[in-house]
Amino acid sequence: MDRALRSRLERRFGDCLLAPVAQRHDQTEIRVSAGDATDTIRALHDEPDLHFTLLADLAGVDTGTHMQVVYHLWAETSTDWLRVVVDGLDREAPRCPSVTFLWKGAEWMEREAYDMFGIVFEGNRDVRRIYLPAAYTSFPLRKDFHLPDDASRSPGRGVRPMEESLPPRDATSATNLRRAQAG
Amino acid sequence: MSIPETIPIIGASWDDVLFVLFAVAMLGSALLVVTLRDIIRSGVAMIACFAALAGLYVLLGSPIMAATQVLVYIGAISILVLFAIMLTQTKSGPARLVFQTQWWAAAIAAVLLVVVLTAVVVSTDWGAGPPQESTTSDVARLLFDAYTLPFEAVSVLLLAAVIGGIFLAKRDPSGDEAGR
Amino acid sequence: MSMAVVTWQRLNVVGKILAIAVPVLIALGLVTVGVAILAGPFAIEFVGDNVPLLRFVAAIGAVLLLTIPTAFVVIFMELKVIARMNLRVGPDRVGPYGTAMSVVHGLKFLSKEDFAPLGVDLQVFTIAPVVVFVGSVMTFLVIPFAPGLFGLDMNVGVLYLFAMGGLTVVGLLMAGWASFNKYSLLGGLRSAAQMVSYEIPLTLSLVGVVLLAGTMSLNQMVLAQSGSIADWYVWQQPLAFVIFIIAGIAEANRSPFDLTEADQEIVAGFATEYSGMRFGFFFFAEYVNVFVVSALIVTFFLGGWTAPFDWPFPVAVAIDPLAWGVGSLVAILALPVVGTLVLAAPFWLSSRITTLQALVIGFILFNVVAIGLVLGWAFVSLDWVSGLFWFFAKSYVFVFFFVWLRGSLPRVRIDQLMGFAWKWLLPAALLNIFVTAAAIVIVNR
Amino acid sequence: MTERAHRPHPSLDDPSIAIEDVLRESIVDAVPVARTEREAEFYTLGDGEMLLNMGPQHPSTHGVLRVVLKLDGERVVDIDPVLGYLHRGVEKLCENADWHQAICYTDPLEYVASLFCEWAPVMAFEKLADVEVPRRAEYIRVLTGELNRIASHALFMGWFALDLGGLTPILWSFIERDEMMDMLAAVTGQKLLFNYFRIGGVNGDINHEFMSRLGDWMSRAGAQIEANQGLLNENEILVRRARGMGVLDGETAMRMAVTGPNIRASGVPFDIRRAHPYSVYPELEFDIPTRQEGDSLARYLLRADEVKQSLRIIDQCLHQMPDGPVMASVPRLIRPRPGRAWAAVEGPRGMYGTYAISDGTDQPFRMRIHDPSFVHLQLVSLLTPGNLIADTMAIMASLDPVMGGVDK
Repeated sequence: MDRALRSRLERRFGDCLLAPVAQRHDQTEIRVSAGDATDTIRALHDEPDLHFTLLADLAGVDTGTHMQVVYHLWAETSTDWLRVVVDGLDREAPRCPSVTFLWKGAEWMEREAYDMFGIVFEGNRDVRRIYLPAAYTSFPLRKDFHLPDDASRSPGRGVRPMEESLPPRDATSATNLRRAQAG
Repeated sequence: MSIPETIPIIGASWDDVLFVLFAVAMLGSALLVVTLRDIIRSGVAMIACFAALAGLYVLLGSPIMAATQVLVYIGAISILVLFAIMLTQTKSGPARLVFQTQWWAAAIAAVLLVVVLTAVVVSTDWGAGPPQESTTSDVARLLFDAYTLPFEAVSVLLLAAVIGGIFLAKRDPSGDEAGR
Repeated sequence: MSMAVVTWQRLNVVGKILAIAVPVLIALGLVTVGVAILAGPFAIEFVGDNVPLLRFVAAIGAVLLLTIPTAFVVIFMELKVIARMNLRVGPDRVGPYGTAMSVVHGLKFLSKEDFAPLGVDLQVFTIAPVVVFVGSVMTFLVIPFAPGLFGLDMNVGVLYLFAMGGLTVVGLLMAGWASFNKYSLLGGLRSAAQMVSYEIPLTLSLVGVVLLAGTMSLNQMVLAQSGSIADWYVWQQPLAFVIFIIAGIAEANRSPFDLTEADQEIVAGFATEYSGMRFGFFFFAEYVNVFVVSALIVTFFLGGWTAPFDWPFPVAVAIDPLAWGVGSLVAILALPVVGTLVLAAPFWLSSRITTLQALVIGFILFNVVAIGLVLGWAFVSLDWVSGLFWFFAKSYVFVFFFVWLRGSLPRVRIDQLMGFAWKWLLPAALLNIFVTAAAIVIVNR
Repeated sequence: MTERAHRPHPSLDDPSIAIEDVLRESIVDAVPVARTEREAEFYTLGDGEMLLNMGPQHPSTHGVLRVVLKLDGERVVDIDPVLGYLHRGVEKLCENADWHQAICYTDPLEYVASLFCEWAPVMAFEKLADVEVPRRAEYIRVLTGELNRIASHALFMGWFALDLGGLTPILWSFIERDEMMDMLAAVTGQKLLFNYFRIGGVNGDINHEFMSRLGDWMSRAGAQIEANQGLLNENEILVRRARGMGVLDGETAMRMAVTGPNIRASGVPFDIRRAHPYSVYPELEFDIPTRQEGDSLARYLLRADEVKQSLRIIDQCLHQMPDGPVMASVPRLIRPRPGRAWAAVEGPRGMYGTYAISDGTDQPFRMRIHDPSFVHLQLVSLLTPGNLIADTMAIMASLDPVMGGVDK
């Protein structure tokens, strides 16, 4: 735990932190709102006594009530990983400023967060789905997306929804079903 | 019993028959070159035309001309023509030639060509003797003895053409990364 | 009637086959003899009067047939040698040591569906492999395999070779265009650019040899090098030798210059859309080309079929069985039996082998010995056999060299390839011509 | 009933579609409707440019990557990688498994170096559950991990040569790698996906077979690796094709969030083993090799240097390894108190990280997996434009992406 980093962070960002600086093991965590995110991260990257030059990770999180974007940063000036949580994004239309102006390499990570959570990153010029097909409509890592065969959480508990669309028992192949539907 | 000099029923000699075959192949493929709608097929027909011409050279007793014909015209020139067509034509563009845009100019040129060719054919003395075997050394002797000056003049002309081609094709040096 | 049916039904399978085959064979034999008696004199006369024509036809047939085993051997070498270099085993199931693997490859191509994708230009697509195959097979026609064993002794043989080499490019370009695939198109364009560029140093590097030999006939060139190893042109034309090898590899589209089918870049180049026997033709042509380039290196620079030292043969071993008398002939007839028994004896004496096995081993050994003796006799007393031996021995050294290169080198890039041809090989070839011509003038003065 | 489902050509289904139409459709490059600014820019073709689709079935895309190349002749103008052909939704699967089960889902992410894929989540979970790992287990983790790093780098060198057209090195390096895989199989029980690291230690102590194989291999490893590299490092063609290709400077590398050998080849000595020490790496003595050139050749040679350092580490591990248990006492079913933890390890490709959130239940609430291949693949579109198609392979191979990790 890097106590000096904690005091530095409190001194610098004291008024825009949503929660007190949390420290556990080798990690220091700060929470900011989406409006302060750009300034905070730019300051963390640029200011010489912070100088968090390396973006270790960018993750989206769905807490069930709102969305978060979590950055993990590394700096030579500290022995801790710095975790920046951009908190309180609206679940219906999550929007977050992009950090691609600092780390161009965040582009794909932001695309992935969009693909999985639907978080739109403003300033990223290539926010489109990265893994899933373009015609896909849902965001699978959201908490209200249940796997089709997840019996314990599915709305139709105990029923495997994928089986419902199968043809009646006397039909032997999907072809017959199609033919029956057509004629 | 050796094979007769002439074909038994028709009475024509083998050479003549071969000549007619090659000539028909050559003229036919030449016609295909100008009538086919697909430009690549035209190119292939052109190669067939050159090949038939090489066959005619063999019949005339000049294998060196035939080999050179195949080497230069099929192996190099046709390839470059096809190469250029493939480079400039994209599959998304019009795949077929647009004909009949300058038909009157073409007609005039064709008529002129016919007149010139007729004049040449009529005025030439065709009473040449039987074809002679021309060997490599004969050709070489002619090239480096009697025709040295024209030969060198042609080479200078080709050199100039090459340099001119490079000059025209060369891009702006600032935007040119091909030289790396 | 019923007797015949009953007799027929009593026969077993072998008997039935024999019962049909023997009369047919006898009838065929009679017909053959009759035809030979009736038409034989005319045939002999015809052959005697038309030797050049028939020789030409036979040569073309032999060339076409010869390409098949050649390609099989080269493919097998490629499979096995590269496997050994990769510390693998390679093919080892089909035939002894996997030798029939390439034959099976050929059968596989034959049995595959002849498939043409949607959108190809079908006529051009179909002709292209044929053009490539013809281009590489026709080069066989002028290669002198042994004294007197060549298809055609052309006085413009060198020109003919390169003309046929140029024909290959046409086929590749046609394949690349007709396939309706961008990879194929890139492959075709690459092959055209590469082969047109490398043809120039390849041709120019031979000018020195032509100047030295004073002829363009391949047969005459080999004759000019006959003697011992010191007479080979490789000592007088070392630079041309190196240029010819490098340009020849590029001309045969072999690694490290196999850009036309660089699978890491453009999948299979011009051959991407080909399957079945159409692809087989490309495949065949490629390996025939490998052999042709090796054979040409040997012909131009390493004395062709001539032996590397002053060869005292052919030694005339006078064998005239008619003069030996009846006793000797009977002895010869008995030789197989005696030889088999003698060779089986040591195995029979060893306790672990049964009599039958010993006899089989003895028989095989006798055959090996007999074939070896016959080949040895042919080698010392027939000059074309020893010529063939030396020619193939030298050629396959270079085939091995090509395979070795493929096993050890990465591929060059297209601009490096072109730059190498135009900036290094072409000036070197021109320098070689200049030096050779100057040397000839000085020596002759 | 016996009639088989036969799918005729679409034009036969619908008489209004003529074959000509189908052909015309396939002639014109199917350009999707642009969704973003970047996509619109990419799919706008300039004069003489064409699109070339490469993959997902292509010999040199390291699995099932698909890239769309915008070409001007053979020169690459722009490149757009398309991912997702191997996407399995591992993060979602982990959220539906309990803490122990989640580890084995991460294992096949990067099948070339799977120990590192399990190391990062294991470390994160240990932080969440406040588990103290025995020192012997830490040494074993370092030992097996470095062995796996060498195995991964050996394979990289073979792939690199293969993508440049050399056939032999890949098979030689597979032989080399196979020896290490056999050793790891002796101790972990599996040859590819080890599933060896557990929360609180490792799955079993190293055994005699492992030690005897390792001792045998260590006695000749240095010379053997040198010999294998002799085939490549002194190869003029390989050096000429790799030198000056895809130059990445240190500043850009930082901005592209590059880690691992790729950033060290650009002159930035960033290595998590030193930059943010974990496990017993502070007690071990090793160097962090860097190179200044930042080109494909540097990335290749740097991995060769790293192999030597890994051999040093293995040697020290064998000498310093203490006795003791290899597993802390961790219950079968753990419920870490609510919290968040991030752990990162230095793998053969760069930083493997795991960000885990616990809500106090027996399943991860959210588990984020950071894979270096995913980040590094972005570099392809930065480094390749302006080069030839062949160089695309040289550059992509030198970045060493593994599609299992990229597509999660």
